[in-house]
Formats: sequence, C-alpha cells, structure tokens
Amino acid sequence: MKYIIAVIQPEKLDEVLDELTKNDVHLATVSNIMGRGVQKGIAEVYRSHKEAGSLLKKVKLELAVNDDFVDATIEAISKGAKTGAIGDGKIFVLNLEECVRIRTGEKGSGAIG
Amino acid sequence: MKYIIAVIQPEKLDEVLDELTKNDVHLATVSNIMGRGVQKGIAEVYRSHKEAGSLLKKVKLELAVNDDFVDATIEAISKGAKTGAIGDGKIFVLNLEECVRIRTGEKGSGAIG
Amino acid sequence: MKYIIAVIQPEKLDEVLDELTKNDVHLATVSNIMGRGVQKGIAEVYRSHKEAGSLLKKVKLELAVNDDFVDATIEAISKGAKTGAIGDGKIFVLNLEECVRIRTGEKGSGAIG
Amino acid sequence: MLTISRRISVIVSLCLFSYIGLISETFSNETSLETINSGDTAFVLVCAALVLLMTPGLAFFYGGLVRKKNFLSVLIQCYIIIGIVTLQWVFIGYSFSFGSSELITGFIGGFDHFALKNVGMEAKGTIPHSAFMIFQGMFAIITPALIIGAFAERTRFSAMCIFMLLWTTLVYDPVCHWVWGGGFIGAMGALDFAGGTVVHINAGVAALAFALFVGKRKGYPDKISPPHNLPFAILGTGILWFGWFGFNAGSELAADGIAANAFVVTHVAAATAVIAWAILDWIINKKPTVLGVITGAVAGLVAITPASGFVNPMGAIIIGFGSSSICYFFVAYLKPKFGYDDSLDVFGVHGIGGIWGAIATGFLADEAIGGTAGSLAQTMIQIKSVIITIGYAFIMTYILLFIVNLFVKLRVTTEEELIGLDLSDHRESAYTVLE
Amino acid sequence: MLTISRRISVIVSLCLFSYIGLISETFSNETSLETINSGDTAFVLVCAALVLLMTPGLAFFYGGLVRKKNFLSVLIQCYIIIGIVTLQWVFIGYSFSFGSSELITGFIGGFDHFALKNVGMEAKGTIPHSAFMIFQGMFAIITPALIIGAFAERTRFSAMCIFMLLWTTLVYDPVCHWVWGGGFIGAMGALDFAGGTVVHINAGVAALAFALFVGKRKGYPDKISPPHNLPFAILGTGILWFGWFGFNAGSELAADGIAANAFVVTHVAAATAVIAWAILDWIINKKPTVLGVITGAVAGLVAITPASGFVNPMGAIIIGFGSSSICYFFVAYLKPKFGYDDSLDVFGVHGIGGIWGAIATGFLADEAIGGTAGSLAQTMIQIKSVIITIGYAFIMTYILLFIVNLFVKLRVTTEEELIGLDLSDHRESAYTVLE
Amino acid sequence: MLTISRRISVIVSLCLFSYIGLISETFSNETSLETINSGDTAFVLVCAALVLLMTPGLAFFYGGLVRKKNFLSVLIQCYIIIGIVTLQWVFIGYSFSFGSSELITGFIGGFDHFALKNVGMEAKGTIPHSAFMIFQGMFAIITPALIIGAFAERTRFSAMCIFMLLWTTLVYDPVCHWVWGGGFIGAMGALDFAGGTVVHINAGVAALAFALFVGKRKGYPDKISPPHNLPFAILGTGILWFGWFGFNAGSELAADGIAANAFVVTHVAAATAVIAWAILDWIINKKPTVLGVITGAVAGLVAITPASGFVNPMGAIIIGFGSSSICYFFVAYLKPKFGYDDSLDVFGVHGIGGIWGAIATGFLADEAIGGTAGSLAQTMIQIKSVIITIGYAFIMTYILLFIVNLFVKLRVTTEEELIGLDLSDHRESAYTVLE
Ligand SMILES: Nc1ncnc2c1ncn2[C@@H]1O[C@H](COP(=O)(O)OP(=O)(O)O)[C@@H](O)[C@H]1O
Ligand SMILES: Nc1ncnc2c1ncn2[C@@H]1O[C@H](COP(=O)(O)OP(=O)(O)O)[C@@H](O)[C@H]1O
Ligand SMILES: Nc1ncnc2c1ncn2[C@@H]1O[C@H](COP(=O)(O)OP(=O)(O)O)[C@@H](O)[C@H]1O
Repeated sequence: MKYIIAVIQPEKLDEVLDELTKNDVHLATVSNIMGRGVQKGIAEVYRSHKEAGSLLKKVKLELAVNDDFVDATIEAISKGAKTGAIGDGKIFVLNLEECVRIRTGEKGSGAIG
Repeated sequence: MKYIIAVIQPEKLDEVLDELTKNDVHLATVSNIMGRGVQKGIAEVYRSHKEAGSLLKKVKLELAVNDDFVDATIEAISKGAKTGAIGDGKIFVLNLEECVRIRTGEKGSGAIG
Repeated sequence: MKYIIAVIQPEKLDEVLDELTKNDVHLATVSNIMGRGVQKGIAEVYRSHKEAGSLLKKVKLELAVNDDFVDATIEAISKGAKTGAIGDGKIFVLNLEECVRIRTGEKGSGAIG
Repeated sequence: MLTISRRISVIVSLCLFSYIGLISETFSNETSLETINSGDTAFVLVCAALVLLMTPGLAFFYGGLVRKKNFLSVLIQCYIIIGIVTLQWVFIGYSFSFGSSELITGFIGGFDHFALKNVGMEAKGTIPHSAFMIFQGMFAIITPALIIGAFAERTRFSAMCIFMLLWTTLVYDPVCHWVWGGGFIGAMGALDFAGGTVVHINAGVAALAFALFVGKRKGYPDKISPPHNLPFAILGTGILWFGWFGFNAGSELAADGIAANAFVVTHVAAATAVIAWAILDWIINKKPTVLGVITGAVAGLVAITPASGFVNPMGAIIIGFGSSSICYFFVAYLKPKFGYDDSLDVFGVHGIGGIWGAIATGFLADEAIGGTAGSLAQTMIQIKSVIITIGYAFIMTYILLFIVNLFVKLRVTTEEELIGLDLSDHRESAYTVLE
Repeated sequence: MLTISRRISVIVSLCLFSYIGLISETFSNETSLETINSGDTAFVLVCAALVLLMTPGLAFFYGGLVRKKNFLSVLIQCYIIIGIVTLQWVFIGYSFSFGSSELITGFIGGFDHFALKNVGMEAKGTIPHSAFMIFQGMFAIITPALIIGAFAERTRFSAMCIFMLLWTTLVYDPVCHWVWGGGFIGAMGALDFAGGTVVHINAGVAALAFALFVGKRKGYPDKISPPHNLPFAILGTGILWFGWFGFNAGSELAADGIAANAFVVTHVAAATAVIAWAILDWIINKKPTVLGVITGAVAGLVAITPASGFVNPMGAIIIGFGSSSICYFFVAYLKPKFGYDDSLDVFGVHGIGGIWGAIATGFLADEAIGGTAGSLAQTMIQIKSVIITIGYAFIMTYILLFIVNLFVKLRVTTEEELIGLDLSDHRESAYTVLE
Repeated sequence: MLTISRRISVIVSLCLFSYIGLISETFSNETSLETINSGDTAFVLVCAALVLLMTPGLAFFYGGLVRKKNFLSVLIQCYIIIGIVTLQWVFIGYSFSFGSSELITGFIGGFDHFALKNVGMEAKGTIPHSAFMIFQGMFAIITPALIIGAFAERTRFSAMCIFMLLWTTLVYDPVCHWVWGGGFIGAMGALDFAGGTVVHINAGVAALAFALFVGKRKGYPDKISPPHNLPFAILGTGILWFGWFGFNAGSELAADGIAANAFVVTHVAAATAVIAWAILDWIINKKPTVLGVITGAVAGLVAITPASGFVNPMGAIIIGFGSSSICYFFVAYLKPKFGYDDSLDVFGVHGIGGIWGAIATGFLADEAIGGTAGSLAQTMIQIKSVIITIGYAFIMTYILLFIVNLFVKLRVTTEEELIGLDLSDHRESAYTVLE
C-alpha cells in the first residue's frame, strides 16, 4: 500500500478528482496549503508594494491506495493537473504500512477502498 | 517509530483526544481537511440546488508514536471516533525514520513524547 | 529521498524559510495546524472563563529532499525555529519512495528540486 | 438550580396576588388631534430603521460568539423572528399592546387595531400613527431575538419558531401594554423610558427560563470552543450601539431636548461601561479583553435604557459603571456557581443589567430632565415593577416551553448537536473550506 | 434560450411601435417656489445616505455568494460603479433624467442641468434642489450595481466599466426620465413609487441579457462551489433592508404620512416574503435555509418598491407573499430549465419580483394612501409600462454588450476564470491563509 | 528621517513665535435664545449617530489591513478610545474645546462646562445644547482613533490608553478650540467646515510622530504579510463613507441648503477620488486594486472635509482628484524613500489629504455656497492654519510620547510582537481554526 501526496493548483482540483474517479480511485483527503516552488506566481500588489508572492495557494491531496493502483493514480493526477506551466505541482509516494477502517475495524489493503 | 495519520469526523475530535490521553498519547497535530469517502454526507442545498456534497469536512490527526504505542493509539482513535456509521474515517500508519525535538536537539524515540 | 515534516511556531516561519533558502532548500509546502504538545501556551480568556488552550496554533512544513540534504534541512529548521522554550516543535523524517514533477513527468530525485 | 427557581416562584406568587390588587384605572395615551411635525416624523422613522438594524447587529454579536457549525442557525433565527413578529404585530400584537380598548382591563389591549385597523397616516402626537406603530413594532422584534443567545447551539428551529410566536403574544404584548400601553405598571408610576422592563428584563428572564429548560450544551463548560469569530461580534456591537440611539432617543417620539438628553446619556453610559469592564478584566484576568469590552458596552446600553429619559449624564455614568460591575460579577462568579448554561449570557447581561437600570432609574432620576425626581418611593415603585415583570416572564416562559415541548421537542438530538445546527437544521455551511 | 429572447424581441418590437404613439405631453415636476422645510430636508438627506449604503450592502450580499477567488472582484465592481455613476450623474445623468428641457420629447432630458448647472441650494418642493439631485443619484448608482450579480465570476473588469458608463447613460437615464422625469410613462399614469420599473425591472432584464451574452461559468451548474461566506451575504441583506427604508420612504421626499406608510409596507412586505420563502423551502427542501430567507427578504423588498406609496399593509402582505412564491418558482424550477447562468439570480429576483410588484400595484393600490384606487385599467397601464421597460432594457443592453465586446472582450480567458478574478484582474486576495 | 523632523521643527518654532502674536479677541459662538427646531435637531442627532458609527467602521477599515494576529488589538483600541474620550469629553474636553470662558485666551477653553455644567436641553442655535455637545464629542472620539493606524501591530495597549487620554486633552481640545471654539485660528478667518485641521491634519501628523517614535515593525517592509482580510477593510470603508455624510453635512448643525451642498460635495469628492486612484493604479500597477479604491475613497473624503461647506460640486471634483493624486504619489513613492513605518498610511492619507483639502478650500471656495470666495489671501490664511496645526500636533505628540514612554514602554517586546498583540495583550484570538 502506498500513501500518495500530491500538491496541485487549486483550480485543477475538480479535474483531478474527475480523473481519479475514472480510474476507480474514489477516496481522497484534500486540504489547503501554501506552496513555495519554482513558480513565482502572480505578484500581489498592495498600495504599490509588490508582494514577493513566494508562498502561493495550492491544494494538497492525500490518497491511500493499493500497490496496483499507484501508477494509475499518478497518471490520473498528472493528467488532471498538468498544464505544462511552472507551478503544476508534484506527487510524492510514501510507503503505507497499515490502514484501518474505523467503522469496521477492518485492516490492510481491504480497508483502503 | 510510526507516523499515524487519522481522518475522523470533526465532532469526534474531543472524544478521540480524550481517549488518546487515557492511553498516554499526549502529543498530536490536528488540521481541517475535506474528505471524499464512501459517506455521501448531508447534502447542502442552495436555492434548491443540491450540492453533490462529495467533499465533506473532516479532521485529520497526525501522531508520531513509538512502536509499542501503535496498537494502543489505533485502538484509542477507533474507540473515540467510532459510531458504526459510514464516514467514521480511516487510520493510516507510516514508518517514521527519525524524529527531532527542536528545543533540545534530542533525536529518535526519546524525542517523540 | 526523504519526506520531512516539521511543526513549528507560526512566528518562526519566516526565519525557517530563510534558513532553508540559505541551505539551498527552496521548495516547501506550508499549512496551518493546531498542535497539542508539552507547551501549554498562553491561555485564552473569554468572559473570565480560561480556555485550557490545549490546542495551539502552529505551522506545519513539508519538504521532500534528497538524502544528502536531510541533515542540512533538519539543521536549518532547527536553527530558524529554536528559542529554547517549550513549544519550539518537532521534525519528523519519513522515507520517500517516489517523487513526480507533474509538469514534466520527471521522476525520482531529479524531480525534487 | 431548582431551589433558585423555586424561591423565585414563591416571591412571584406573592407578587401575583398583590399586583392583582394594584391594577388601577388605565390612562389612554392617545393625545392626538395635534398635527404632524415633519422633524419629529423624520426622527422617528429614521429611529425605527435604526432599531430594525439592531436585530441583524444582534445576530452578528451573538453569531460571532458561537461555534462555526452553529453560526448560520443564530443568524437565521434572528431573521425569521423579524418575519414572525412583524406579521404577529401587524395582525394582533400592536392591538394587544396599544389597543385603546382592553380585553382584560389594565392587562392586555383589545382587538380594535386588529390587522392595523385605524392605524394610518393620521397624527398620533406629532407623528403619523403608522410611524408610532412601526417604531414600537421594532421593539417587539428585537426583544424575542435577544432570547436566542440563551439557547443557542442546541435548540430545534421549528420549536423555536412556535415558541417565539406564543411568547410574543402572551408575554411581550401584555408586558408592553402594562408599561406603555395604558396598563397597570405605567399607571402605578413606574418609569421605563425605552424598555428596561418591557425589553431587557423580559427577555433576560425568559432567557434564563429557556436555558434551564433546555439544559446544558454537550461539553459545557469545558469543551465548548471559544468564540469562533470575535470580529463579527465586535461588528455586531458597533451596529447595536449605533441602533441603540434610535432605540432610546427615538422613544421620546420627537426630536427635542429630551431626545438629545436620551442620546447623550445612552452614549455616556455605554462608554463608561466599556471602561469599567475593561478595568475589571485588567485587574482580575490581567488583560483587558475584546469580549469584555463589547460585553461591557451592551451591559451599559441595557442599563441606561429605562433611565434614558430621566437621568442626566452623571447619572448615566453611575448606571454604566454599576451595570458593568454587577454584570461582571454575575457572569464571572455567580453564573459558574449556578451551573446553568445561558450560552451567551443573556440573563447575565440583559436580565441583570436591566434590573439594575430599572431600579437605578428610581433613585437617579433628575427632575430637570423628565419631571420626576429620584426618591426612595420611586425606587420602591421601580422594584415593584421589576419583580412583577420577572415573575410573569419567568413563569409564562416556562409554561410556554413546557407546552411547546409536548408537541415539538425543543432540543435537537445529540447527533444533530454534534454535527452542528447549520448542517442538521438548515443544510448549509457558513464558510467553504476550499477555494 | 434563443427562442425565448426571440419571442421577447417580437413582443418588444410591437411595443416599440405602439409606445412611440403613446408619447404625450410631459409635465414638468418642478413645483418650486415653496420654502425649504428642515424636517423634510433632514429626512431626504438621511435617506440619501441610507440608499448609498445599500451599494456596499449589495456588494456583501453578492460577494458572500460567490467563490472566494472572486470575492474582491464583486466588491470592487460595486465601489467603482459608485465612482463612475456619480461622475456621470453630476455631469450629464441628472440632466438627462430630470432636465426640464428635453432632447427628445418625452424620452430624455436635455442639457440644462449639465454639470449641475442650476442645481443648488434653492428649494425644489420642500427640500433643497441639490438634496433631490443626490437622492436620485443614489438610485442611479445602485441600479447598475444590481446587474453585476448576473455576470459575476467571469467578466473582465475593464469591459464592465465601459459597459456601465454606457448603460447608465443610455438605459437608466432615459427610463428614469420616462417614469419620473416628466417622460411618457409617467404621463400615461403608470405608478412607480420608488423604482419597480426604473430600478428593478430595468436592472433585472439587463442582468438577463448580460448573462445570456457572456455565457455560463465554467463548471456551471454542477461544479460551482456553494456560497463561500453566507454570513457576509446575511450582513449585506441586513444593510440592504435598513437602506431600503431610505429608498422607499425617502421617495416621498418629505417626512409625512405617506413616508410613514411607505416605511411600514416596505417592512411588512419584506417580513412576509421572508416567511413565505422559508415555508416554501421547508416544504420543498425539507429545511428552511439561510440563503432562502435572505433571498426572500430581497424579493419582498423588490416587489414592494413600486407599490410603497400606494398600497396599505394588507396589500404589502399580498405583494410580499406573491413575490417570494413567484421568484421561488422561477429560481428553483424555471431557471434550471432555461439553463442560462444568471450567477446570483438578479433576473430571477429583481426582474421577476419587480414585474410582479409593478403589476400588483395596479390592482392593490389603496385610494386612501396614494390617491389612486386599484383597478383593471390601472393594472393594464402597469403592464404596459412593464413591457415597455423590459423591451427597451433588454434590447439596448444587448446592443451595448455587443458594441463593448467589439472593443474589449467581456469575458475573461478560461485561465483567468480558473485562477479567479481577484488575482487575475486585481492582483489581490480576499483573505490570507497563514497568520 | 531626523532631518525631516528637524526641518519641520524649525518651521514650527518660527510659527510658534508668530502665532502668539496672532491671537486676537475671540468670539463666543453662543447665539442662543433661538428656539429648538425639530428638523435640525433630528438631523444633528442622526448625524451624531452616524459619526459614532465611523469609529467601528474605521476599526474594520484598519483591522482588515493588519495581520490576523493583531486584528483584535486594532478593534479593541477603537472601542476603548470611544470609552476614554467620551468620559474625558464629558468631564473636561467639551469645556476645554467650547467653554465660553477661556483658561488661556484664544488658546483653550475654561472650566465653565466642567462635567457638562450648563450643557442641557436649552437651545444652542436651533438645536439643544446637549445635541451640539455630543455631536462634537463624536469628532473628539474619531480623531485619536485615526492615529492608531500608524502604530498598529507593535504598540502596548496600556501605554496607548494613557497617551490617548493626554493627547485628547492637550492636542485635540486646544486645536478644536482654536478653530471652532472661539480661538485664534477661527478668528484669523481660516475655513475648516468639518475638520481638515482639527481632525485630519491633527491626527495625520500625530500619526507620523508616533510612527517615527515607535519605530518600524519587525520585518518591515518586506516581511509584512498583505492585508489579512480585505473584505473587512471594504466593509469599513462603506461604513466610513456612510458616516461621513453625518460628519460633513451634520457640521452645518441644521438641515438646510448648506447641509445638502456639504452632502453632495462629500459624495462627489469621494467618488472622484475612487476613480482617480483606480486609474493611477491601472496605469502604474497594471491593475486597479481594491485596496487602491478604498484608499482613494478615504483620501477623497478626508480632503473634502474642510471644504464641504464652502465649495461647489466642481470644486469637489478638483479636490477629490487632487487628493488621490497627491496621496498616491506620497504613499507609493515618497513614503518608501523616507523609510518610516506608518503601518496603514495615516499620515499619507489623512495628513497629506487633509493638508491638500485645507489649502484647496482657500482657492476653491465658492461665495455662493459659504459666503467666502476663493482667493490668494484666503489660501494664505489656510496655509497659515495648516502650518500652525502641523507644528503644534507634531511637537506636542512627540513630547507626550516621550513622557509616556518614561513610565510605560510604548513598544511591546519582540517576542510579543512576533506572537501578535491579540494573544499577548488581550489573551484572545480573532478566529478559531477548527470547527
Ligand atoms: N521538494 C518539495 N518539497 C515540498 N513541497 C514541494 C516540493 N516541490 C514542490 N513542492 C510543492 O509543489 C508546489 C508546486 O511546485 P512548483 O515548483 O511551483 O511546480 P513545478 O515543479 O511544476 O514548476 C510548490 O508550491 C510546493 O508546495
Ligand atoms: N484511501 C483513502 N485515501 C485518502 N483518504 C481516505 C481514504 N479512505 C478514506 N479517506 C478519508 O477518510 C474519510 C472517511 O472515509 P469514509 O469512506 O467516508 O469512511 P468509512 O470508511 O468509515 O465509511 C474520507 O472522507 C477521506 O477523507
Ligand atoms: N509525537 C508527536 N506527534 C504529533 N505531533 C507532535 C508530536 N510531538 C510534537 N508534536 C507537534 O509539535 C508541536 C510542538 O510540540 P511541543 O511539545 O509543544 O514542543 P517542544 O517539544 O519543543 O516542547 C505540538 O504542538 C504538536 O503539534
């Protein structure tokens, strides 16, 4: 099992979720984060003072998936999030040792979906 | 050492924290997230337009624990968060390689608590 | 590759990011979290009712780095975040198996920076 | 708790017996036949708008103090009360409160203004009758709205609606008639310029009864998170303060010296109470707090309300200072001892502050302002009017709650309470998380 | 969609022909030579301030309902419209609307008040001429501001600015002149006390044209997130309601019995509409919603606007109830069928509510209030004025949109729309995330 | 920086010598014996309420622009200033400002109205004396509140309270007396209708002195995050604009043609300034910004304040346009060069805008409006009054800061600044994160 973390552009969230659904990855955890990346972003301006804009609004996705879903998941995210422009984001894959469904107490890969 | 991530219902946070305290797990990191799960949630309605409600408000807990606390932690979370209804949430266990207490520079399992 | 998670005091964020930059770690993901730690925090008071204040506002940093940057990263964070007082925070190091740059599809340690 | 309410009941029973004897001839306050004055009309209409604005202001004052998940429920309650009470007022409330004929002599008005019959553009004093009617209607709206602070975060919306309709008709309207509509409290010489008894004590006591009836919120007192958005509460306070000028100065129903004085003392009392609460906080909690400052402001505004047509600015300072001190003591020390859960301290601020203000009017009244000098005799009359109002409001509210609860449960289920009323009762969220 | 607009066009073409014949002698509403009355002046100035406040109120009403990333864009649009229209009004708008000479007889005023020439401290009725001018100016501001709700979240700021300048000059000013400035609609006896045709139908229909022209938001209807901050929308509603008293009662231009009646019916209609919408929500969606309650409030306020100087409180109840029912049906059932994206239902609430109110004035008018009794004949006149306004507003708006779009694209690029207008058009964010 | 303040001091020293010679006989502005007019009274009371509302409005205008962690500190400062200054005003401020006897001839009033002695319901002009007193009191409140924008995010609450009490007594009251209370600036013929010198220059210059004294915020200019909640700042602007009608039109103290003119020019200047700032932003920063629009609005309102009883709408357009241009240039170019940290540009907007407005009044005054025609001579008088005010305000503020700082440190510790004043000085947070 893997724990996949993806950081994407906020406006791409819907498309990414759609792509994931198409690939039968239905479960996800989504949160707002601020990212510092290569992208410099649209500088904000306040009373003619330009904000460095080094921290940009992004969305973070977390997905626990079974091993045979990893590639499909990465591809789905990439497909949904890619524009080819700087700031598209990254995907990180960590190893997931255990997964528990609280409702049933079920463990392991059966609990993921 | 393990890094435990749990996604639970927001209204269960207090109970989960209480259960954890009872099991001597005092330290935790809590954040707001949106979850897409099996649960469909209470559909929100705006001018008679029903929101799919596919993303629901949840709370995410992150806990770094020593190996001998893993089971107790999982049980404590389950106990505090379980209602038996869809949406109770999931627990994910990842391996934690290192832990540093910034204040003292202490490392390893001694730095966890 | 490692996935480093650090929880620090919010007011230390700027200094930590500066230190990281000095050590050539430019990319980071930042989010607001609430932490329960040893620190008890400044108790908030509402109509003379003192809040236990058990959950304090903190900032979480997530950094994917190549192995040879791990020590420098930990040190940079520690340097920027340390005051010596309780509440300084913790750093957690997890193993990172894969990293994908969405824009290019690039994988592995080349995709991290 | 039970002992308290029992003791109160005993006192009130005694009163019930005595005030029945007190009911005397009522005066009609119809002085008409005068002509409409454009300055007074402009003033009263603008003041009516200001008083209406207080209800949204109150919604934010209260709403900022509850938890995120119950914010909308507080806001919608305020707006629905505007709707319910306005219709009630138009059809029957105005007639029950200010009808010149009386259903029960000295106790409640009759049906002569049913559906605003004979309430039109003709003069009543120096303003159109309909201006008087709508100005008074705004008071009828905010009074029940004040109560919602006591039962916030755990009360079923449908039950609340029914309760409010009944409460307005059977508690607000009679008490309003007693004091302002030609009823027996006014007749016994009690002073209440803008609603110490009618509005604040009435609502504060009803709030206490409601809090006792509906029980504590799950997790109270230690697991209730702090105010979710203090800035909204501060915004609400600013709007309330602004609107209160309409409330108190407008109660003169003319733009004259007394209105100016009412305006001044309202402001002075509120300012004094702000300072007083801040100082108490500073001494007791080491730091002056925002929540303290706005609570003080409201406490001062409440207490000056009955006095605003009768006291001078120095009297206002005493009333403001006293109100903050007494309410502070009550909210910070007594309430936790009693252990009931009046979520937003409606009784502690409006009830207690209103009682203080009504009584203080008795000894601080300045003859040069309103024609009545402060005296022991007047103070006794004030106390009598306060006790009668407390007793009636408490008992009637409790009875109404009991009856409503037979048909619709007042309290939501534990699950609904945990999820939050916004989602469970209204299918909405105050804020989105993403985007 | 095309069929609808085509059908409308046909109807309007017919009207265009007919009303050209209708244009009759115009009356000058200059009754001057009276003296200034301080009460009336105080009233109108305060009412003008109240009407100004409605535009920020509207900004929050609308802004709370859009997505976070477009919040500022809505707010800045409202403020920039205050700027643009004020200058336009001062230079030419007032003269086009209320000039005593006429460029085209019965259709538009002349240049006699260009740059406020001869608009000074002298009396116009019982108030200073400049007070009348600025009170009317506030109406000219809020009307275009109402439209922005229809094209929110996807329209280029620069294009919007140009459009608004043109629209005010070529749509608002003429229609205002027709109805209130001595033009042919007023002359044919149509009743519009405070702006059913001039303000609400005008803006509502322009909104429809704009929504059709600019197309749906990306993701509409299923991928548009819910209102990002309902409390702000509720705050805006409170401010609107408060300001609406100035709008309707102030339209009497004096503090008298009719102003008081207008105040009362405004409040009663809004309150009734709140209750009506809540009940419909309760029945149809199982729960009364906050968004429903505030939409109802606005629907009620819109519908009573033309009627407020003519109907009594019972008429107001019918108007309020009717407005919520009809708008509810339109917004919840018809709009989704038509499939156009009027983001915040400007047409559904202001257009439809305004039409209902304007027509209902015709049969609900009470002779005792405004001197005109409701009748079939009056209703036909009302309908005629409504149709003329709809036709003119729709066609002219569409033409203006077409022309503006030739020079500056009205719609932002898809990328800008996805990023959000705050960042792409203004380089700012409404809220910070950290700290 | 030092050089600037040194140079200013030199200029002022010169002035100090000269104006001592300037002090001439003072006029008592007690014209009484007239009767109270209900229209005027209604107007002034409502305007007083509007001016009070400006302080909460300002709290949100400022509060939205600071960082989350200091939001409450800004809000509480505004409210505590209401409390402090009200009490000061009641006891001594009104008497120092408007006392008919004088402690120092031409310079400050005496004790004859101590604790509001002889300030009652009797007529002063056409309104009750107490109405005049409270209207002026609202000006005394907002002036110090304006200053807090300069030292936000780093100043100790307790020290600020002491400073404000002193500043009001030793700076505001005398300057108010000079200009409006019968003092020497009024006597020399300077025009200041609603507070260009008394309010805006006074506060703006004090703000500059404070910013210089207390030093830059840690991290300024590059590490200060952007406005944490622009919508709140926009809300505050709306409230300010609304309240400003009371401020300027109310300063006529009657509901007449001049009040109407003041209302109109206030609105026109603000609208023009909105457009001007937006255009400058558009040209210079490529995009019109929300912060620019609201800054422009305030700049326009500030600059028209002294002129509002003297100029016509075309003059207002020039003043509004000039104010935005000059303030823009100052805030965007000069301030960064000087390098001091006036957190929210109080000097850059209120100081600079006020100076421009006060001087422009001298050459734009229209004889038909206020009886004085613009002229070089008048402009010189205006400049003289501006320089005197600048000098006095700067020097006295600096001295007061120095003295206060000896007893309580004005600046919080670095740790407290990093944590944020809400938590460190008030033990509260503006928003909760969870739930
Ligand atoms: N090494 C990393 N560690 C943590 N977060 C990262 C890392 N690299 C990228 N991110 C996150 O991904 C976001 C997008 O990165 P960016 O470099 O702008 O995109 P791209 O690589 O497509 O140009 C960043 O804002 C940051 O939040
Ligand atoms: N595989 C997963 N990956 C990421 N998050 C998940 C996953 N499964 C569940 N979650 C999170 O847990 C929450 C609860 O899941 P849900 O399926 O509704 O609960 P249950 O399994 O108890 O029915 C989801 O909203 C989502 O945030
Ligand atoms: N074992 C842990 N698991 C999860 N989060 C932790 C853990 N230990 C510390 N934290 C996070 O780090 C923050 C700082 O911890 P704290 O104990 O107050 O600091 P310190 O160890 O420097 O005294 C906490 O508020 C919490 O969010």
